[in-house]
Amino acid sequence: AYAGETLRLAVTTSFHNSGLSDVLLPAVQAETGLTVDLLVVGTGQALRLGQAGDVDAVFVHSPAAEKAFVAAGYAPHRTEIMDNDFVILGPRSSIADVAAAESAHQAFSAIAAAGAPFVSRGDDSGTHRRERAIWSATQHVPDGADDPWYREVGGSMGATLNIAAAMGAYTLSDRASWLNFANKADLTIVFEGGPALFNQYAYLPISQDRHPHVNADLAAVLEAFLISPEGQQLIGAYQIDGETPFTPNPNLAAPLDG
Amino acid sequence: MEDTLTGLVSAFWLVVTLDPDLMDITLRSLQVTLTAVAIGSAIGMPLGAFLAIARFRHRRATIALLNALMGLPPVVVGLFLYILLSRSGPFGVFNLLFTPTAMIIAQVVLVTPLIASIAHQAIRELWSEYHDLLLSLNATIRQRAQTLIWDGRRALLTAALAGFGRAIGEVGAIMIVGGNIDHVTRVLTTAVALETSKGNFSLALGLGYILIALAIGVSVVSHLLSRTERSGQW
Amino acid sequence: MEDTLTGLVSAFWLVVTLDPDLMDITLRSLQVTLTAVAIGSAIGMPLGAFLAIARFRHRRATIALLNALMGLPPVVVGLFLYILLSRSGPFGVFNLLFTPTAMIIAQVVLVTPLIASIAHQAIRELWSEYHDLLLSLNATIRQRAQTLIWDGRRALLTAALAGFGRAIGEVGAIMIVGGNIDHVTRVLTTAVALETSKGNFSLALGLGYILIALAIGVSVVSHLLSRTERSGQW
Amino acid sequence: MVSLFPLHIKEAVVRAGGRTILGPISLEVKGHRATLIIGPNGSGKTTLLRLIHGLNTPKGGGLIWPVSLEQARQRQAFVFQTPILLRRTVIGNIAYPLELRGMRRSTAREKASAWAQRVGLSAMADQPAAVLSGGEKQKLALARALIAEPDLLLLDEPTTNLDGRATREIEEILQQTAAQGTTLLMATHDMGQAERLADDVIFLFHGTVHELGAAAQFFAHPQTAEARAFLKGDIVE
Amino acid sequence: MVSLFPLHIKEAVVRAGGRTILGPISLEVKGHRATLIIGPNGSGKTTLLRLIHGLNTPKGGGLIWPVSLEQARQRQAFVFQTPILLRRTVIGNIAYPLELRGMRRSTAREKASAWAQRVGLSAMADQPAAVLSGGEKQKLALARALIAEPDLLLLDEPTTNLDGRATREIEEILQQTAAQGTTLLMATHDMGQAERLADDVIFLFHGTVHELGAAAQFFAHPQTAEARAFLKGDIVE
Ligand SMILES: Nc1ncnc2c1ncn2[C@@H]1O[C@H](COP(=O)(O)OP(=O)(O)OP(=O)(O)O)[C@@H](O)[C@H]1O
Ligand SMILES: Nc1ncnc2c1ncn2[C@@H]1O[C@H](COP(=O)(O)OP(=O)(O)OP(=O)(O)O)[C@@H](O)[C@H]1O
Ligand SMILES: [Mg+2]
Ligand SMILES: [Mg+2]
Repeated sequence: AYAGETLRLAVTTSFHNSGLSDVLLPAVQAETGLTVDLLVVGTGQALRLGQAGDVDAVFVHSPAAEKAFVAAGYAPHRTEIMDNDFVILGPRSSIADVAAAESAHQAFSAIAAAGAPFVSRGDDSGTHRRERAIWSATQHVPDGADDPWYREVGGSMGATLNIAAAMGAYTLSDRASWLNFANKADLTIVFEGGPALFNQYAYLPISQDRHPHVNADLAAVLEAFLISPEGQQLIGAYQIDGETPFTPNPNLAAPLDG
Repeated sequence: MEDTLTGLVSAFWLVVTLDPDLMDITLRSLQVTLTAVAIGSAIGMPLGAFLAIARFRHRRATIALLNALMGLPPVVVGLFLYILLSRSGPFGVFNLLFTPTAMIIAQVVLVTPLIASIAHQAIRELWSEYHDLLLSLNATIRQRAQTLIWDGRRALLTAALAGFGRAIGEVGAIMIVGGNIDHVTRVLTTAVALETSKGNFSLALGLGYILIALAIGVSVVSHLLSRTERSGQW
Repeated sequence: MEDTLTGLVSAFWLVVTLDPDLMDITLRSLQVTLTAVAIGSAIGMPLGAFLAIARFRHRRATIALLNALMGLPPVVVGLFLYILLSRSGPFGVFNLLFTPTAMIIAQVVLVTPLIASIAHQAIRELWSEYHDLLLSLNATIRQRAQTLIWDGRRALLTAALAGFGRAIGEVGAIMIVGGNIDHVTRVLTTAVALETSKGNFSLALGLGYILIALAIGVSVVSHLLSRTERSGQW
Repeated sequence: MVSLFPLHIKEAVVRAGGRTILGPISLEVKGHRATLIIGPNGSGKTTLLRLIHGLNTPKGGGLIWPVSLEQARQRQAFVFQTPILLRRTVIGNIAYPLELRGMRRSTAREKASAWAQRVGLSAMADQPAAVLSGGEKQKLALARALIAEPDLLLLDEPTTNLDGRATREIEEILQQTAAQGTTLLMATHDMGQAERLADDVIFLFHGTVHELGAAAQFFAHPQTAEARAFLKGDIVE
Repeated sequence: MVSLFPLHIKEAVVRAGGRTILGPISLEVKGHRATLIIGPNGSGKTTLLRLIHGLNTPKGGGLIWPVSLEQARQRQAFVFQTPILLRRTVIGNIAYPLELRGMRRSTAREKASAWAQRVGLSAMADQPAAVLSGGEKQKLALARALIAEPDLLLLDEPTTNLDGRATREIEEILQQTAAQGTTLLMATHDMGQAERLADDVIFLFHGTVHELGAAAQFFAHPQTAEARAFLKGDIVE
């Protein structure tokens, strides 16, 4: 139907590194004929691209920033498409005693207590904001200046993982990026689960009132596909070596059951 | 460490199997870079010649500035162009953002000062040799520049190759204005960056090797061309 | 568009308030780059001179290769060094990864071929002028190189500045081997890249302006220095 | 076409390296004559020729041409003391001035071959100029100057590397050129040559005109002690 | 120290630009004498001097020195037809050969000033060599060659730009140098100079030795028609 038409979508590196896009986009193409040009950038940059109207939609995972974005009128609405979870990664030969931890912030406290090296994205991305949120729940919120073990690397998810792998350091990553990451070296998941690590992905079409030239129809087409049963089904079925990192949005699935 | 070898292997296979994606990004790399270098030379060499020939106030300052511009940070150039080309920017209407054209513009900005600086330095030498003669023969500024560029072409080869080298390996600027969109603006360097961030080192290195091979190929060819007509001089 | 101006403002404030973080990364940028350029010149200029003087088999091939190496893609260099320096790599024991030293190494790799190529081209000219005399006086290869580098120092300034330009604006390699770690390996270019990915375009541009100002400063100073002792020649 | 002459030089001074290397000089250069400039090394012969040609700008005083300055520039040619060769073939070098004037390349190269012939360079017409022998380079420089058919030809010791015969032949060419109305202004250290070619003589000494006049007169009875000494090849203090 | 002489040149041939520009040449150069090389432009004088100095490598045949090759190289100096100047001051140029031999800079410069004095360049000792006049450049080149106190001094038309007096003075210096045992091998187009300086003469013609012998003999009774014609400044075919 939309053969030959292209839509520009800005996504975060963590989403792209997960590899899901390599499954979804061909499906979109097959289903609707629509070609999606992906721009893989930091969360902040993705939202800026949206603000400027350089993309037709953004796909990010930073609820607070997204709501502000909608409030500012850059997007008519935000649609929660799916979620996955963050995991705390660390060296196998565990330096800090995180095994005992019951919650993410306990795990972080253990790392801080051990003064074990921790690599932070430090780039204001969804992942980074989440990490800071968890730290704020601990007694001591670290800061690269006074805590030598706390390293703010200011890079993409992939760059951060590469650094953590090379330093044998702890870090926070979304599960999908981790599963899809090839250079795992000595790293492994040292803590997972719990509400604190819930990671919500949302889709925001750019407002046509603000930017008449943006392709709202195509954006709507893509949105429709993402929330459609087959879209949701694809997301839920996506596997990386045996694991299914993403959970479709249950609120969307619900009516289908009823 | 074995990545460095598996990289060679994957490079080898990509090449022998004429992997379509590889061909696509390789050709785009060449097309973007060669265009940028051509434009950069067309601007930079006459500019360098002019700066060697002409005497005007603040000439030395201009040259110092030109040399400084060799240090233009790609990321900043990319960001600046992004703002200009963005839909909400002054040139938004042309819809150039995230196109190869935008990447060419970025590279032209980056290579022109480099080419001009090296050209200026090379031509200054030749000019000190030709100066009295060209003045005596009343050559116009334009004729002087033409003569110096033509007779100094072997030295200018280095300038062009330096420009090519800078452009072919550049990633910071074209990543921002090109967006590294698959099948649209993805080139070898951005692909390498992407694979690196995925931790696929062997593929990243493989693409890197191909990139380097490309650079070597271009350099060797240009040398052979310039050699076929080299004079009895050193 | 207003980012470009607010960028100027933020740059202004960062500078006048002597923002400690800014000072930190600016000094690191200078330290890393100047060290790399110094080493690169110490290797590249004699190498360039040698390639101009010596006659050996495959000499032209060597020069073509050297010129090609100007196109070494920073990302690939960074990745390669990452593999060599990482714990599991051959040089892991030295623990150099994510240190300024690693960044210096990366930049040396990047600037040396550029400096050597430009130096070679400049010195080749001078060599064709001095050739008969130096042979007649039985100057050793070493003495020839010294004489050519010394008498050609003004032309070599361009080579050094080109190297500086390439290094000061480079981000691809140092991002990988340095890791852009706050307070440890963050420099101006990596900071710009970070702010860009954060979407803080005005701050990114502000830092960029400071970077450019830095490059201009260095270029102007070197020109003034070389001018204070310039001969009666052109 | 209005004549370039007489050229008046008024109180011209050339300074370089922090000292006065020529002048103050005042003299009149007449047209259609051969004026020879002689004087010890460093006396300012080259500087005077360059001054007239416009390559050195006077610090004080100046030149007065009967025509516009660029007119004057257009109608001169200069043979430098050390030939300046373009990195081209012999023909490429000789044809260059014509190409600058927009002459079609083929025509220019034809004329150039004719001149190469005339100065005896045909044998090496397509060699790169860089490989010529010393004398051959001087011949090339002369051909390149003559091909432009200037009204004023300035020559700075143009035959120093030529053998006896070549010198004689070039002198003949110069005399023919003069006969066709070209004014010659030539520096030389070869007094024989000066006597053979000169109508007038300018004797430069320490950067100033020490004596000048008709050649016959000058060589027969030099007025100043310095000129006498110089002609005898004696110490000139 | 073993003498450099006699030097034997056997069937030496120099080719360039696809043709033979010198030779085959066979001759013996005797020590402690002044041998003058004369011949028309392009006859091969410069090439022969460069061949002996080792700047041109023979295609066939070669040179036989009584000493090792690098010995021979060490003990020669060359004055080029067009002076090659280092981009340094006059003193810096003259002192350079001594510095290459590891002499202390200050000592080298003292000796250099002495030589600048001797050839009459003291006035411009600290000027960049580039600004010297034509004759001054030749004087500089001579001083730079003589300062190394070579056993064999090769001179390629070294006085062409010198005035009469300077020529005479340089010739005196050369004669003194010869008297101190330095062997001179010099190309010139100035037959008067040749007669004044020569013990032996080599007459080159079309790249081969056409006639050679004792100077007095040669100038009094040249054997070949070409030599006679050349001395008369006649057409040599
Ligand atoms: N740019 C300069 N700076 C300093 N001194 C200079 C410069 N140019 C020329 N001179 C000096 O001016 C004097 C005159 O130079 P000029 O070349 O006119 O002499 P000349 O008469 O041509 O000598 P020659 O017969 O050797 O060619 C020389 O002593 C020279 O050293
Ligand atoms: N590299 C070269 N390639 C081609 N021809 C050359 C080369 N070098 C010299 N020749 C030719 O060889 C011939 C001899 O040159 P050479 O310089 O020895 O002559 P010469 O006797 O010194 O003449 P002059 O008296 O003019 O200095 C000249 O005709 C010159 O054109
Ligand atoms: Mg002169
Ligand atoms: Mg010669």
